[in-house]
Amino acid sequence: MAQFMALDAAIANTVRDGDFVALEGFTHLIPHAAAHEIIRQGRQELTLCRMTPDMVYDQLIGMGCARKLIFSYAGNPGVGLLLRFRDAIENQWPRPLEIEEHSHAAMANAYEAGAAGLPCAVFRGYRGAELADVNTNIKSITCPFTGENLAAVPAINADVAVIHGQRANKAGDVMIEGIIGVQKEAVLGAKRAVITVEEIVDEFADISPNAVVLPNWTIDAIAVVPGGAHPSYAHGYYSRDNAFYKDWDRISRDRQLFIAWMDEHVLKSSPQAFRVHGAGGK
Amino acid sequence: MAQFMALDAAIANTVRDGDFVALEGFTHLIPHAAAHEIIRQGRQELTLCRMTPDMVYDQLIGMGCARKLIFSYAGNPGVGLLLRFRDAIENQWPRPLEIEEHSHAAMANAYEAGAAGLPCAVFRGYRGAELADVNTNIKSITCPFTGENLAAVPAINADVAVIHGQRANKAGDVMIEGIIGVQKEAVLGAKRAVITVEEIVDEFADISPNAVVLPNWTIDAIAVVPGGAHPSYAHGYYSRDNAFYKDWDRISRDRQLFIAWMDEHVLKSSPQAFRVHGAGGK
Amino acid sequence: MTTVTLNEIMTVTAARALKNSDVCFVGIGLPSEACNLARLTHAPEITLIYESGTIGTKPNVLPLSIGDGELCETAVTTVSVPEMFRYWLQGGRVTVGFLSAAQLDKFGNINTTVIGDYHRPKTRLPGGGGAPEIATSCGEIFITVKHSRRAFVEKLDFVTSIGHGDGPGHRQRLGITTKGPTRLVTDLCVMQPDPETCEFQVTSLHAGITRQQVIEATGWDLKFASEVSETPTPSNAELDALRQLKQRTQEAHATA
Amino acid sequence: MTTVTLNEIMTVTAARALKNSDVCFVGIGLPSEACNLARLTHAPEITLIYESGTIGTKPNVLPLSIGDGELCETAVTTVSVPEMFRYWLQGGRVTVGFLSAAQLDKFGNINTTVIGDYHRPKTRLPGGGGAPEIATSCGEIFITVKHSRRAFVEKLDFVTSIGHGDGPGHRQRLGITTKGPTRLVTDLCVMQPDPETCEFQVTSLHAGITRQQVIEATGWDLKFASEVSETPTPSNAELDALRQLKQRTQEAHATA
Repeated sequence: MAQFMALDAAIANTVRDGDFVALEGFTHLIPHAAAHEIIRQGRQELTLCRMTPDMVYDQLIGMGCARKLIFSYAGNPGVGLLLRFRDAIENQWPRPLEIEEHSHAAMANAYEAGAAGLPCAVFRGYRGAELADVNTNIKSITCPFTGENLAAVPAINADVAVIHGQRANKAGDVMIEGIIGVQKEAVLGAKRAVITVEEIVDEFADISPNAVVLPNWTIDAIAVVPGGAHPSYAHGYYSRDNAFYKDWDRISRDRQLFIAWMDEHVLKSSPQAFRVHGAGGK
Repeated sequence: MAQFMALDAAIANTVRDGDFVALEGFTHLIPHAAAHEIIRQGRQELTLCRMTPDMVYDQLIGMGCARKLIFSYAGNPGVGLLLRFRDAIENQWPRPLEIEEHSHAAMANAYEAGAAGLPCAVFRGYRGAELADVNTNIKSITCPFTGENLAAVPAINADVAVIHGQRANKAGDVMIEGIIGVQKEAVLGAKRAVITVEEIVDEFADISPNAVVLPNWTIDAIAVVPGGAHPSYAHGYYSRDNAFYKDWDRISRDRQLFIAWMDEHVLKSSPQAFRVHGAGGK
Repeated sequence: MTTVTLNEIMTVTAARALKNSDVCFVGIGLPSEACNLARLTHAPEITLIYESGTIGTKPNVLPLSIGDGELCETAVTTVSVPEMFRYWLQGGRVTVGFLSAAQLDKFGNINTTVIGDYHRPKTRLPGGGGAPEIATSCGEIFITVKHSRRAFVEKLDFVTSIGHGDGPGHRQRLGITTKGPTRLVTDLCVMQPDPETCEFQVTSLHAGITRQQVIEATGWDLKFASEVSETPTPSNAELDALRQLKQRTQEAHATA
Repeated sequence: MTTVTLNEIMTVTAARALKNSDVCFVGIGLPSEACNLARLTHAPEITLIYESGTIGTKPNVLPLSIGDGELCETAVTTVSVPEMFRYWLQGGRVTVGFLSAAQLDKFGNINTTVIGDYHRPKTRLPGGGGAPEIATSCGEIFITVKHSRRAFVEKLDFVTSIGHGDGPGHRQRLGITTKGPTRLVTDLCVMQPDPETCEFQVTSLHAGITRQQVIEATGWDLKFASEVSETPTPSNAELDALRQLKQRTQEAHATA
């Protein structure tokens, strides 16, 4: 049952060294504040999972928190490559990073299967794609009716799912809307779930009956962190800080510059910093 | 691309003798008006598919339109058995009815697989259930990662999906909300789709970005039929006519009474009749 | 307060089996009545799920169908039916499935499909609906059925959904990891499976009911637990809540 | 109107390949520019889909990422990413997939994964994202890439997504029923696959571009169609629309 708590307590209570952690968000609602808190708390040996690891995963990897990355697109979208990730892969800096690489379709299906309690996802995929040759977690299965050969990948069931949502009600149910990605699946497939939100409201008034709402009994900890997705965005609250994503290319290009930036903006900062980030938005 | 047309034209243009037809709706938004039009147009030899065939399928079966029924629960919920369906199964009246029977989980997954373009659905089901012994379309598949034995059923891809929605916009996109059942999956999995709606609006103002909207290019024909779901209901428009569902037990109990009722309320009636039904609601 | 009926004892007793922390997949009819009574009395925070996709619903009157509008209007959220069966039921999120039955046997296997032969039935019943996977995916299963020799049979005409199968180990052999039926509440008694044999045995009798009455209403060789208590009596508050719920429901469904 | 650049010809030519009735799965970068230009000019009814889940989106500026807020705000509907990949892409609802590439070969196979060995890469690229299944599930594939010997290679370092594989019949042997790459637009020319060999050959040259220039910018033994035309010149209306779009985009992304 969801407990409201401060971000540092929420992370301390749910994310452990060595955990399989999915901080999800598909461009939208990326849990930057929560990721920074994980870095501040010095979590180590994490297996990180995300379809679209971007800046925040670059930071986790560059700070040495991750042992392994499961992913399908590791770039800074519209800007270029993910330079701390590259440095880890190409030069093992600051430490070697094991990877398990999939296509988006595979990971989306794997999260879906995780939420659905299935051991694997079955889909039509990877035909002619060389990833199937380098990733032993890509197998196949035969349709018992048509004989068609389909791809199969293991379901994703994280130890902890970390997402950012727009708002919680007082009962601790959380609503997300807009580009919803695979967040619902990440939460429902995980053992534990931590959600940061922009605000708490008395109740969700006048929302669609089919709005994406995670009931309080599917969540472990909720932390109110206004602006907690910045420089990503929160639909209805603030816009994506595209200029900052572009600037990340400069900051992350140099190890020393990266370390200095992280020191100032993350290690010496606090969960409250995101109130400022948030106010910098729309 | 969706064309707006009168209900009789919509049915005449899309539903043919011998078709595999899914008139879907899970208690809510059941397309009664469209079903009545199918009966009026004398369609024959249909394979009817629905998770919860209720009154309207009782009518189609009792009028001899159906050759086969694919289903998972054939009852008048909260009232009792489906008496025309029973008469067809037990006494072949007015004609024999072939059945393919599943569980809800199997059909929900099969509709999902149909929308997803897969040949079959894979799920954890039918364990210890005798349906697997009498339905040859229930097979199994082995997870290549865990060795777990999972159930598989063929995907549902109807020739025509028929559903009722709350409203279309002028571009021909259709929105449904409330208990949404498997309607989206039925439409996306079908070759053709006919949708009756309560009304046309200029545009969907202020709806959630994640509202269930079927884009116009997924639909063939839209007919405006206010009250078209009665005695089922349309969330936001009118309530379920539970008294009528109870009365159906009486009407359907006797072949002659059933025939007389259908003659008066369906065969000698017109698509416009539902305006009256609709007005009788909330 | 008028005399308490056996049906009322059945519903109140079934309701008492549910906890505030339960996530309950609700079958229509007797289960729906019991689950909503629990919510209106001792378990206000219970999460009720109907297979129509409504999660955390709080209807003011009992729904006639599993998809009445009020279920959606009062729900925390309403999801599609594929999502309901995949993420919520199969996903292992449901602690209790609450079922009824046309026929059941001493192992809590259930038939709601046919009376007679499947291919040439004497009576064609509605079928399983959600039951086959409710019976295997929920943490445990409660069953509530009115006692009669027609319903409580030695051998089912058809196994719609599994209880304890043919006894100890059957569920496990099928790869099922959940408990199965743990409680059966009728209008005469409460039964629970013997931990050794998995066979339902009477653990409490409703007020005024004799062992002989239950034996006569049961189609199998009925066992009694070593200690058989009297089913606790419904409280006035429970009876009030139940009667008001049924009164509201009757009025609501009498007209369109 | 200033001089038309080759990049502008490339974008306008790529845009012209799209029809009003297309449902187009849009890759980020050059494809996004071409697809939105088509929508703002000759194909106002085109349905643009981004893998973030936005269907029928009409952004006023080009998104930087595939999930910028405006994509959702202007969409007909926004679905979850599993639904996007299952119902819309795998469901066969998409007529055209529009991709770019870091490397491609003469059969339209694409690499966006690594330069060098996969396990010890010289340059680790972002990876396939949606491309492996876009390449097989969409009715046909358009590709737009800037011409260079680094990009147009004889042999890919890694096959991220299949084009025509190793030539005729390869897709069919893999059970793929869609057409694969049918058009490649660069900043020098337009290429289409030879119906016999499936090998991309030049079918039109942009204004002022010689065969030799294209040959020099191509890493494989380049073929020309029997008739090579000049790529039709962008109209003023197209150039206006493109330049305004890029101007609006630049201003929008310069600040938060």
